[in-house]
Amino acid sequence: MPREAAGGAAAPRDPAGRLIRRWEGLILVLLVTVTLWASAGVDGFANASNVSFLLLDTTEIALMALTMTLVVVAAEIDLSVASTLGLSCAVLGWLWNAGLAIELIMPICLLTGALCGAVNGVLVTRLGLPSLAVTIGTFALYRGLAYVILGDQAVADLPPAYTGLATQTFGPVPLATVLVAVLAALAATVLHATGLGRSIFALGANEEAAHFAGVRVKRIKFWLFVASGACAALASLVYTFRYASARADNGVGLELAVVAAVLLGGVSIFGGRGTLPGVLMAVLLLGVVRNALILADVANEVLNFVTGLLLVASVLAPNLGAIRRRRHLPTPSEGKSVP
Amino acid sequence: GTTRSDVTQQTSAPAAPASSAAADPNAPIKQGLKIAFLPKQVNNPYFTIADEGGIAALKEVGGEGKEVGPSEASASSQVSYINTLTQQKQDAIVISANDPNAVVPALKQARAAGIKVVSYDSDTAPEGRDLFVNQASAEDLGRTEVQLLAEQIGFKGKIAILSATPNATNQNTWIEFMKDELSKPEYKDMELVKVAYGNDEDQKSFTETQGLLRSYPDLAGIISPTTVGIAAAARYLSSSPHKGKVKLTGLGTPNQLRKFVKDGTIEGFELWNPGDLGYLAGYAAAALASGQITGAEGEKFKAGKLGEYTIGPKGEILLGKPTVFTKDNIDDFDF
Amino acid sequence: MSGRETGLAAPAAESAAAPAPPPRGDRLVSRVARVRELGIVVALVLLFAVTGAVNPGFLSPDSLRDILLNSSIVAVLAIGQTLVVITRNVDLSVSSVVGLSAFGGALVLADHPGVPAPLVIAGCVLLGALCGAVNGLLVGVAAVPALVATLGTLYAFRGVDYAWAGGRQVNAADMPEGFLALGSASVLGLPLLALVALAVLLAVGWALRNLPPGRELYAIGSNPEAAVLAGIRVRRRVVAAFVASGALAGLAGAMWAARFGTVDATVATGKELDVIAAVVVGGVAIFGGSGTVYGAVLGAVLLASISSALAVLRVDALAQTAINGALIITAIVLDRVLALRVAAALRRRRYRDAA
Amino acid sequence: MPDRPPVPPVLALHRVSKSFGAVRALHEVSLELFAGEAHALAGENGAGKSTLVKILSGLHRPDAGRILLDGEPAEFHGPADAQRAGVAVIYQEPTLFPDLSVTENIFMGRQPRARFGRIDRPAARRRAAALFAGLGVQLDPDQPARGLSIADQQLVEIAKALSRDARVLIMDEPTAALSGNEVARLFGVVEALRARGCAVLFVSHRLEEIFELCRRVTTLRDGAFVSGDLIADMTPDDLVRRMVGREPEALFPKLDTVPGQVALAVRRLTREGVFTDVSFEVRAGEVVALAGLVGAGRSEVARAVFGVDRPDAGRVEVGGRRLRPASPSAAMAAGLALVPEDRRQQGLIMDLSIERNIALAGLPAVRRGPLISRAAERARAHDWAVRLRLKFARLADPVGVLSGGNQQKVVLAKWLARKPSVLIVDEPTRGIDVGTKAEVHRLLSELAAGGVAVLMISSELPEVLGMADRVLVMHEGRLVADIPRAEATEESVMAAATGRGAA
Ligand SMILES: Nc1ncnc2c1ncn2[C@@H]1O[C@H](COP(=O)(O)OP(=O)(O)OP(=O)(O)O)[C@@H](O)[C@H]1O
Ligand SMILES: Nc1ncnc2c1ncn2[C@@H]1O[C@H](COP(=O)(O)OP(=O)(O)OP(=O)(O)O)[C@@H](O)[C@H]1O
Ligand SMILES: [Mg+2]
Ligand SMILES: [Mg+2]
Repeated sequence: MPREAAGGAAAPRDPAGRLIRRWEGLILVLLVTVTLWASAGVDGFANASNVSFLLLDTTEIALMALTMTLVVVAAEIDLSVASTLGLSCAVLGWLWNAGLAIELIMPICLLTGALCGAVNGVLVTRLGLPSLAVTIGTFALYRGLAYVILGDQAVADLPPAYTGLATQTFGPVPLATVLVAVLAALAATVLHATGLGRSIFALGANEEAAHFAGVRVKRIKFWLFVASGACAALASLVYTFRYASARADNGVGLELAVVAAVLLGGVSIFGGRGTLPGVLMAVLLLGVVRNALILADVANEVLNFVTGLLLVASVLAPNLGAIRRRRHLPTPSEGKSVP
Repeated sequence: GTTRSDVTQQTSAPAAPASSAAADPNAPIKQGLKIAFLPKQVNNPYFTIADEGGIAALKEVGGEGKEVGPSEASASSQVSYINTLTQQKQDAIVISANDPNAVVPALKQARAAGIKVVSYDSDTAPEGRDLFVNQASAEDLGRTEVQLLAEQIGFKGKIAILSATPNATNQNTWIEFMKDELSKPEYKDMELVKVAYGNDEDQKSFTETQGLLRSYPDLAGIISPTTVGIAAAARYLSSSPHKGKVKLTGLGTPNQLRKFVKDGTIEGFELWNPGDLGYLAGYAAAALASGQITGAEGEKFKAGKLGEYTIGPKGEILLGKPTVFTKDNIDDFDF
Repeated sequence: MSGRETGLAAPAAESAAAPAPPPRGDRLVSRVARVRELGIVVALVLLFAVTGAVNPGFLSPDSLRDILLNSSIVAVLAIGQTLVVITRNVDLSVSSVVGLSAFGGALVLADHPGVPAPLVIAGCVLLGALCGAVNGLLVGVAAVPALVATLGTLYAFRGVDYAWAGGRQVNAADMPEGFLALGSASVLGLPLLALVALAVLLAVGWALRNLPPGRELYAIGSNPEAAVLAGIRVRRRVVAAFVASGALAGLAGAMWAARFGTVDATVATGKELDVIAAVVVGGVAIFGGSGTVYGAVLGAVLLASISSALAVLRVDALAQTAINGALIITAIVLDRVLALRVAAALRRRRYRDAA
Repeated sequence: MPDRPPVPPVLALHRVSKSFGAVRALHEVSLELFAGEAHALAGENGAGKSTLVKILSGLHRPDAGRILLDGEPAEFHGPADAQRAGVAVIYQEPTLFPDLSVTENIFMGRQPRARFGRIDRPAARRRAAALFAGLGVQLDPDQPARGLSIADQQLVEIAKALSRDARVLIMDEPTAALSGNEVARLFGVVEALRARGCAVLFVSHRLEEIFELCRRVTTLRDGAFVSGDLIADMTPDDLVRRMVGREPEALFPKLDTVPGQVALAVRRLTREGVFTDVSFEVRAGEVVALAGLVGAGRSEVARAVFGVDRPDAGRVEVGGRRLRPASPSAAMAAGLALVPEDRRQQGLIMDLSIERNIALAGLPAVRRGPLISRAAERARAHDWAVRLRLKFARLADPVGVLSGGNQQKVVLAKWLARKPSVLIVDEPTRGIDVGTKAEVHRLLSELAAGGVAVLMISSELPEVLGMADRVLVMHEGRLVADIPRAEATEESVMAAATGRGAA
């Protein structure tokens, strides 16, 4: 939705773009402020073990948010990630019970996740279905399959070597966070410094024009969904080993947390805008706020409220500026709101 | 590679934590103990009552108790709370585990930091806690519920179970004992046709009850070993033609079910007193944190108004026999 | 959404002056347009036939009554959701609004037994409308994308609910009998709640079809730019759609309290996806502009019937979620394939006419 | 002005200006519409006609100047205000609701009511049928608008406007998609309205229509008022001169080249319902124009050749090798480039910076290892920005802030930077100011001279005649003529384009 440059020649730069950039700055400021406040004012916040708890707690959301960022920048959405995580957990538990070696099970889980993503991808790109509708369907389907596969069992006798790895820390930094950091660096490089990344931004902002420029829109979208599924499966491995428990209901409800983090990180739900550092900061911000508020014995209900407020504010803030500045009638393209 | 059989071999070695210090039965209860109750979920009336009991116990011994916890009953959210409680350097954590295994790594870290862990209501894996305050032996509960229902239906007919979530530990153990009890010859005319899951959600339990009666019109009785489930089932039955014909028993609180006992939907159900459960867990935690006990079998401690308790095998303390509530005695209870 | 939606245009054909008989293709189109709802009806009939054959108890009046009762709350929510989805928006916060209003209503009834039930119900509806207004202002006026706004309020409203409840649960025993009776009462053999849903359905369905504001909602979702050009007050209508959705969610909250009797802060958690699923299965296009409340309600009934049927057919409880998901996907895929076929047929027909 | 009617104009613009960012769409334009008079608005593409229409319809608000209603200043806050003032508008682009029926499309926002505020469907249906009967068209009022041809959509738009019984009827190229028959009927209806006292504003690129229908003409050039004349005092040539401002020949410097090998061959390409059996060749060094009326299917052919759309039959060969269908990336690999007609939707990504837009069509070229080299990206953009004399502040600015002509230059830069061997340009100069237009023409000529095969789609006849070595003419989705430069005249091309020429 290209907005008319309102300021004429005097303000040549796109105000919306600047605001987005400023919003990421704001997240950073907020993150630093909250962290400082918590370090000073909340007992038990600023020490190595709490920091590692905090980081560990954000691992799965961070992992899924990485690919979710790419998917949302491409103007799609994947609501099935948490169910994919659950399905992958179930597969892990099932195969483990069947006596397979864990080293073999892990790649199978990743494949399962990728397959889940591929199904979403095919439905979205080949049939042209809206991803919101598709992934609401697979959200139920994958979770249901998890129950079918593992039923009511909780598989807990997982190898200590691996469960230990999941909670292993180097100083305050958990091993899982190192994994997140490596993948985040990879994803950020892909999104912000490669041709593929440029193409993702392009097709998210204007699919038709990207198609005209030779961007393989469908192929890229398909692989983004596959990556999203694989990343959810990776998150499932961390989740399973971290809690030493493979169950069909692992990670219920995480999808909304992931989407919330991505949107809070300044990614436009209409695609074409957003940065990975912004999303990572948002994941951290939500983690820190949560951790600090719980430590400060603030009731659970306030947490939900704060999350919602942060989310709405993140989109409202730049919009309020735009509304104030709006001189023309809303051009119809501005009113276009795709759910 | 690492397979399941490798792991079972490894873990067959005893992993029980060696008590670091010897118990000093005469040690006084420390003043100003900070003890946190971490229920499966907050906003759940059963746990609200239990934790109030626990907090009252702490007050009696000059300590301070609080209730914290997630608003939805999931394993992962409990772990965050264990971690923060560890940071807050509580003296003890009293927990009812959503997933007996998922909380263990976090609990181990808490214990490594010198925090005593007592589980109540729903146990964790043994390596995660020092003590388990058992509301009633699983065997007792499972068997008595079958006995209760059998008497109501005259040892004859199809029965079903309406449980909580498919993964609920205590319910699943109880159900095992129910099945075992049912295999005895005196129940040869009774048939367990289905285990349904209401997920401890009121609405789901309600609809599941409907479904049971629809698919088994000749159902004679339902056992619902969960407070949410039995209340929902009672509500459905009381407004349906099956009222009084299909017998219902299980675990519930008197306040929730008083109405249905009086209107004849339920003849009798059982429960321990959740307030006492929390109260006992509070005392046990205080005794642990003060060094009176270490969790070894045979140690004794005093639990205020409930009297003296002895730690049983595997670090378990048994609260006592559950009470059976009928219309004759239900008005004597208020919880 | 490129210009393609406005139709693939054929070269202006001189032969159009020698007109091809339009009715045939048109009848095809309108027939297909109706098939969507017809499809659900067929699916419903099939479901009932098969399930009834296996277990005749499924067709008993009692059983049908239960299915109606089970679907009525989701049906009311689906009606509200349809109003929003038609305008090319979405309301994820409905479940939290239901929770909030159910708890609010139950609390008033429990603590102030003197307050008459109709007043409490009106209060629930008002509370819901208020929440809807918050959504509507965020989306319609502040131009926050609906998905973001209502995801935010999903959390926020639920937070308010938790804070308000503070761990409290209102039990059936705490509420007046008269109110609870509404939840299980029957009129002429039909459950009262189902009749409420039916009344809402008929009223909204009628208004959407026959009143100008109703048609304008379709216009907005069908082509927002053209809606502005046609002089429709787009913002006002979008806000109104959200308010209506909120009000219906409030009503659903009151229904919930009456039906289930036990109310705490977690009421209806996660229901939003069920509601959207019902709407999508009911043939309401997620990108707006088409679909009816009748379809959405049929979708809700179908989903409820599937659950009941799976229970009656003694399908493992654990497989139900998966089957539900598979059916949702099947429904939207079928819908899409159908639409593609029609588009292709139209293009070819025009080609033949032009030739 | 001669014989001005004594009453004030029904609707008038007084020194109205409107800018979109840096693009000055209208500058101090005045216009008066009188009751019972048909007024034409003429001007090149991008002259500001549609902007003027949108101001009159309340869709845009003028930056300066006034709107006068019956001589009184009025302010339109939105289309609804203008409609209440009795202004009915047919926009250049049909704006229908695809999901609603034709009848509903016509009456949306002001449906006839029965009791209880109900919409009176039978009445609406009757009125729609009557309107179509008046226009002499066969359209089912109950048919959904989705799937209507452009011509039918345009007819619905016309019916919509006529149904308003407006005091002022504004028509922005209503006839672009219509055949002579419908145009005659339309004119009949409009004539009747006019006779009843309705003021009419008519925009069209078909000069004969202007001369047939209108009494007065206002000419715009690059957003500025050029002149207002009585049609009776003018010849078509006068009007063209007023629109263009100078003699066409001066504008298009065509370099002579010797055509080489066949670079692009299109064989029996068909896309059902859009175009049929299209075959032609373009040689290296040749500029071939593809002419035809709007909607003749020229852009569709270009899209299919480039692989944006999948053809139903036929093949495309580049340099003798068959191209994989429906794959723009394959076409690009074979050396094809397409400058699409709609730069806002198809050519550019408005939120992306100038340099990234230019790099998008040639990402491999700006790569160093797996990563994009920002330096290479900027260098590529900078080279072409200089060559095309792009006016910009910074290359990192979003392309959306550029003026229309400069945006078009960015699209050209994006594709020229690939150094294509076959260049398809679709309306390359649409919305471009006169100076830039000459630059683009010079560039195309130079490219052809350098051996590039150029296929140029253009609606501007002078551009076609000035630039092309050969003119292919399309009519109703078929290629109907192949006219060499020597024989290409306005008459021969128009005759073929309207289907009256030799096949
Ligand atoms: N919404 C807009 N934002 C920015 N620029 C615009 C907008 N609408 C029009 N313009 C620009 O204003 C100028 C005038 O456009 P307008 O549509 O009025 O031309 P026109 O005379 O109608 O042309 P045509 O004959 O092609 O229809 C053009 O340069 C165009 O690019
Ligand atoms: N993206 C699209 N979606 C739907 N219809 C389209 C699209 N592009 C073109 N059309 C329609 O297809 C028909 C052929 O159009 P095309 O653009 O090929 O004609 P043209 O001869 O190039 O005319 P123009 O001068 O408008 O470019 C037209 O009626 C046009 O409106
Ligand atoms: Mg125009
Ligand atoms: Mg074209």
